[in-house]
Amino acid sequence: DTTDKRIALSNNYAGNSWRQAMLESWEKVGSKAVSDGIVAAADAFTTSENQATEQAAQIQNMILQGYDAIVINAASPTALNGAVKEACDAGIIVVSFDGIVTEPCAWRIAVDFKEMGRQQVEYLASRLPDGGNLLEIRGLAGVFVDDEIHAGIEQGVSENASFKIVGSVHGDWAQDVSQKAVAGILPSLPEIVGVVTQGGDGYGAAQAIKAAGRDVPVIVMGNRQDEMKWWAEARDADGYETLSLSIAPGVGTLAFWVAQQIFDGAEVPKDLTVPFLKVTQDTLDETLEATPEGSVANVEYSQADAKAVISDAN
Amino acid sequence: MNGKYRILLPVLSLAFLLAAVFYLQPRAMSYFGLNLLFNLAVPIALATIAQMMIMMVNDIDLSIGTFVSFVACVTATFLHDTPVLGVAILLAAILAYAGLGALIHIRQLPAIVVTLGMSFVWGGLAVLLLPSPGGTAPVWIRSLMTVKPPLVPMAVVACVLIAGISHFLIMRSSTGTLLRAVGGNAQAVARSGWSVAKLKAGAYALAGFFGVLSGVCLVGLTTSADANIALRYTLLSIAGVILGGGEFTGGKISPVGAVIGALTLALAGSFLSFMRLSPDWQIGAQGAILILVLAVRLLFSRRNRKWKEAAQNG
Amino acid sequence: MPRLSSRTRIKGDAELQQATGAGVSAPDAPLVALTDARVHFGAVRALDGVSLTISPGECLGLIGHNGAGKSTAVNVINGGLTPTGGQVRYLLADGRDGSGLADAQACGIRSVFQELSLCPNLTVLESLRVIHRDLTGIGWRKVAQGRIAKALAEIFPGHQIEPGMTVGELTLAERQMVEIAAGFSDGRMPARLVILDEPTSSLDAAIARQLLSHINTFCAKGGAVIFISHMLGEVFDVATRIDVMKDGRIIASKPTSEFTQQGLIDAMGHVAAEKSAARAPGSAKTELGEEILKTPEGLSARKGEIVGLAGLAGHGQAEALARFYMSRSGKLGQVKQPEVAFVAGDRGRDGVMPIWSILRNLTLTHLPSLTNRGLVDRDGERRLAADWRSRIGIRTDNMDNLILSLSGGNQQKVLFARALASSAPIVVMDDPMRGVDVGTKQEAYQLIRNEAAGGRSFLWYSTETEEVCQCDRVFVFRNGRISAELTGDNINEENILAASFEMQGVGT
Amino acid sequence: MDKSFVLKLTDLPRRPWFWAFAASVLAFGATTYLTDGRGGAGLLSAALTFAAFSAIVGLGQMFVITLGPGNVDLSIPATMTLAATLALKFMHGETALVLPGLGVALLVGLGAGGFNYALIRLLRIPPIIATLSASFLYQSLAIWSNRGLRIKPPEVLADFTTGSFFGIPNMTLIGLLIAVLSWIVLERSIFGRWVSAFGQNTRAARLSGVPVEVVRAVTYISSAVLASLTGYFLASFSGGAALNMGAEYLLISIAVVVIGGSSIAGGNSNVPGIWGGALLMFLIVSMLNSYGLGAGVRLIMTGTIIIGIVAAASGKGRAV
Ligand SMILES: Nc1ncnc2c1ncn2[C@@H]1O[C@H](COP(=O)(O)OP(=O)(O)OP(=O)(O)O)[C@@H](O)[C@H]1O
Ligand SMILES: Nc1ncnc2c1ncn2[C@@H]1O[C@H](COP(=O)(O)OP(=O)(O)OP(=O)(O)O)[C@@H](O)[C@H]1O
Ligand SMILES: [Mg+2]
Ligand SMILES: [Mg+2]
Repeated sequence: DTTDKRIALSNNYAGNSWRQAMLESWEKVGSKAVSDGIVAAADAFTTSENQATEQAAQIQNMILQGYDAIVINAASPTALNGAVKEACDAGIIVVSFDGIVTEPCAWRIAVDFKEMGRQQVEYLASRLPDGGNLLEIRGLAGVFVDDEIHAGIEQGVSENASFKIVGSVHGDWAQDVSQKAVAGILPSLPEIVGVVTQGGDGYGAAQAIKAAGRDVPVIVMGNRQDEMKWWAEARDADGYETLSLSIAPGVGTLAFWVAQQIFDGAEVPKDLTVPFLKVTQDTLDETLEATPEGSVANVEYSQADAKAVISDAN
Repeated sequence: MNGKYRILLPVLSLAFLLAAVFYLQPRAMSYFGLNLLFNLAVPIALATIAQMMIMMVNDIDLSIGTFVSFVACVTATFLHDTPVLGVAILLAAILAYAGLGALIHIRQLPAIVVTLGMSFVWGGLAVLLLPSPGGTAPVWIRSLMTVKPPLVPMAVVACVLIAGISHFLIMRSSTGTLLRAVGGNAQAVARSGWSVAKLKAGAYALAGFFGVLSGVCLVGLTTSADANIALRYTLLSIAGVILGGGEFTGGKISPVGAVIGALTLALAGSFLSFMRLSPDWQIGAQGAILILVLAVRLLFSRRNRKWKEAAQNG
Repeated sequence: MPRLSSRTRIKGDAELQQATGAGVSAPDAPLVALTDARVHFGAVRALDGVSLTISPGECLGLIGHNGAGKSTAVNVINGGLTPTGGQVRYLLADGRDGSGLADAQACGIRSVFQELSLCPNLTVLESLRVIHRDLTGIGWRKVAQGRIAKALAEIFPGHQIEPGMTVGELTLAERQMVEIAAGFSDGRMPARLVILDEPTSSLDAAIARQLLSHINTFCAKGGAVIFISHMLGEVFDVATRIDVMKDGRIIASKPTSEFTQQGLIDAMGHVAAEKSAARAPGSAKTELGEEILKTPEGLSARKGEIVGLAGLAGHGQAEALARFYMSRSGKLGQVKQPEVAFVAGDRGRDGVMPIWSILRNLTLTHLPSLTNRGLVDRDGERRLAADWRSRIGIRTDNMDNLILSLSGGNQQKVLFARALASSAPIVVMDDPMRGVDVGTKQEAYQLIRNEAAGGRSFLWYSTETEEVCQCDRVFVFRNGRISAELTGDNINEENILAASFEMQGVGT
Repeated sequence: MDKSFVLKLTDLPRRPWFWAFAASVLAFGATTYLTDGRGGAGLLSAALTFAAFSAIVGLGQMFVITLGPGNVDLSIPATMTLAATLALKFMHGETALVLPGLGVALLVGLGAGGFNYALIRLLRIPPIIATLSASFLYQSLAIWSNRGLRIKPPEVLADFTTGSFFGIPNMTLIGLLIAVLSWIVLERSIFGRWVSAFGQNTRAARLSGVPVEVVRAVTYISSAVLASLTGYFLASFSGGAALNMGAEYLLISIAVVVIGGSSIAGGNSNVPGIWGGALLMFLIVSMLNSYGLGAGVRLIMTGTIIIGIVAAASGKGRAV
């Protein structure tokens, strides 16, 4: 019985559409669970700046507030370990997702970011057997996800020797920053056949490449609605083909149900993996249909989904 | 504002916020609770003292946040793996700070620009050290930060120590008096035969020293580091000095006030957590509470208004 | 009050011409010897071959017009400025010769600068730490407190300054007192030569008197003083020898007894303006127009009237002026037709725009009237500045030079021109003659009288009784309030003093 | 060639803006050197476009910084985001609403600037903290109003912002126009004098009849309005407003002001230098990216170059 359990979401950043979709999914699923009497509370907390120190303080406050479980999307995989340990010591269940924490006492719902990077190159190899030059758009320097996806891309390139990364810029996962960075490096680049990305930056890259008067190469997208819309238009115009992949913001709701299941007495292993959300040429139209304008492709999880994920892992 | 009011106001704001927090969350009123409320304020207090050293000589340091991040990265890597090398790097960083102070004075450079430039440099060095979050806190600092003294929690003891030592150093000692004199009227100090370049280098070195302490303490709390871990400290530290009754020019600073200002800022965050606002407004509320706390100063300055100030403000 | 006549001996002007560089007769070995010192700032020859010596027991009065080079000479003597040519030598306590700032300090040379040089954020006792290098270690505060308290009590008996007070909260006069006391205070190396650059400019008469008598005792005990002032009476009172400077040179150097005041003024190079005939109060009154200002605390003035604010320094005169000024300015509508203009006394704090040229500093207040749709008429601006430069005699070769390259007195003239160039019917002056030389003062008085005759009203706060006595009406302040309003023949030193001190019981 | 011209040439390095432009030219040369001159035109056009955004916000920041120590507008990114979000939401992609949308953006700027000023004036909060706190409020407003959804700009507006006129990007033209206007205001108008007087000695300015509060209000409002304008154009340029769209303009706006040679001590501003600084900030990153340097090295070099330029340009101030 979990009716008296209180669950809190500790979120470190709210400044983009992905995080907003995540908060919305949480709100939807959480408030439903509360009104259904499954849990007593599902409150969301957001720090004003994307900072591990601030999030650590936030977690400490949650301990004081007496939450039974804390679901975390962490600013740093390790810098919160001190606070997470304190929470565990206070008998609190800690479940991390997307930005996971390495502290052993916490559960992790991980996305294989490295695999995400590798699959991009794999896809390009299937599309462009002759290989060619690639442009890489990275995220924010010094952040765990950026490093993981980058490592995956490197691995992909080493597996497919016909590809070569000729340029790399940091787009901070933002369309305007990527657009600027790509516009700055393009003039010095030879012809490129593909752009590997980290999500939230494909549209900006496309804009910059178009502005430079070059043919638009295969840009791997990151599930943003504007990217997919651009892709659909380009497909209708001249049969443009690509792949889009990213983690679904709704994975937060999976973490919510996992926490609930742990209270319910389910045997949950510490490490769970969720697949990332992939949009292909075939699923483009239906995904686009289901995504609100300006938002991100999303799936929300139910209690049943969570049970399935847990039993798969066991 | 004259000397008496300068310290009274921060004390009152802190007391008021503390009362509000205790009211909202009585559990905070314990050894354990106080420690959770304040332990992450210790590195902020140290960074605020560092910023205060710079503001004392009429400059401002926009790089303190990245500097503390850099120190944190060094602490979690070199200081842990090869302590001797780690200590040498940190000493060199303090020397670099001293050098900057001298350079700024001798070449008459605007400190805000030089430190802005340095913020890129420290940030770059941090990214080179730890491209991805990680590292491990040296055991001694971890145990120092988690020590449980009798009666009063470590966080409170540390803050009192920081305030006391820096007060003695800056407000009571003869060297501190000279350093403040540089902020009050550098020309007069030079006329009396002192080398202002040396004094400024000294103030900057002190800033570097407290910045190093801040980074080391931070890693002690978080157990690991990343390149972006303390970026927020730049603005927090400036706000802390001002909240503590310091001013941007004229060498008017108060170390005790600065520590209290840092604590107030940390407490404001907790206060908001305990209010359980909607996530949409959580960020805005941080701004609102800063405005509120600072607006209280008005009551005091009104009462203590002289025409000098009237002329300044019209 | 020092009376000139008691000391003045009438001598022929011819005697003044025998200018010599070195001291007339040095009783002991000189503390400082300046030989042929030259300081050039670009084209400006601030010092153009100055030689002087000063020996124990001497009080050297240094006078000269604004920009004559007095302050520069001080900076050379105290080691702060290395001359571009010539030599400075100090006689160290151990008999050696020395040079440079460190040796100057070791020799016991102390300076009180023209521009205040305390740190406003420090307390009075902490200020001493900046000057006295030996104040270190445990208990330094006690020592510093003892030294400054002793010096203050010795020089300014009856003062109200606590060593724990913050300098920024003291009045201008109190700050000046602290600086002077610090200059004379005990230290590891006792003060042997104290240089005072216009120390009395912001002190009221009574306190200035205390200082003068302290200088006399100090010199009698074997100390040496260099005393710079534009108040010739003071110089005559304390100096044993007077050096007259003009355009970077010493043009006369003789024992005080051999000078006359008129002779000095002539030597300084000004056309001696005869002390203007006293105003006939009766006739002046009739010319005055209707009352154009009245403040809540009781200040009032009529069109064309010169109203003086008197009383001891720091008794609320400056505040009353500022309050009045603030209430009548600052709105956008008052920009083109200002109701009131301001002449600052504390230049650095209230007047000067430090990174601007003389030109821009001068035109600031009047500029809105020289604009067309918000754009500045730059030729008109130049004409205005050129006009005022010649009217008020600003000593510079180019109005595009930085304002800070002017001597203190010339900066003050620029501030005068700034206010008078505007069309404001009321001009507020906060002790505007601070640091202005005698000749210029006479020109300024004339200017003010002409403007008043033209219908402008003046509110004039001055620490000089003699200036206040030139006004049509005088309000005497005590403890922030008006204690007396004097008009006509009632305006005289006795009445002003009576109203300043009444019930205060500190007759000094 | 007369003597005065020669004199002027040798005088150039003493102009505060000279070093920013010189360094920009070097960075441009170094980047195109990599491709043996190919892509020069493309790089120049990209630099001119993106520098325009930095230049416009930089001009606003410059007005504020000229007011003297402690004056800086930290709310620029949030104001950009809020203005862009509200304007794009209002226009909802409809061509007819392009101009009213601009009006909405400008109103947001007016409101934000006015609010910033009110905090500074009425509550006496130091500007750095007032604008920082206000920026949190604007950020919340932007989140609340649109929850981070990216709405597309009207087609015409998108085309205009990405288009060019006789080979010069439209954004560059707008940026230059605003720069020229700012130059006239600062160098030739009475308001410019007042801003400079305020920055040097506020008290003395007040006592000389300068309406200091009007000056301060107008300055903070201009900064916010220019930020809103930039937000409006930038969102249209990059295909929609995002919650984090202004983030990088915080440091950039300050950096271009100081690299451009404006004295941070206040009272001395420098319009041409803003464009120099803006071009440099773009070209440095392009150059370092093109040479394939990692993020760490890139940051270190950016910092070193900023310090280097300021050190080179420093010297005793000249009379103005
Ligand atoms: N730093 C400087 N740069 C350029 N010129 C200077 C500088 N300092 C002084 N001068 C010039 O040197 C000359 C002498 O100045 P100084 O301050 O010594 O005059 P003074 O006799 O003390 O005048 P006052 O009575 O007005 O104080 C003046 O013409 C002044 O303009
Ligand atoms: N012949 C003269 N021509 C012009 N002005 C003169 C002449 N003689 C003296 N003065 C001015 O008159 C004033 C007399 O100075 P002094 O300080 O001796 O007067 P005082 O009444 O004793 O002043 P205080 O009350 O400040 O001691 C000075 O301001 C001096 O500049
Ligand atoms: Mg002088
Ligand atoms: Mg006198």
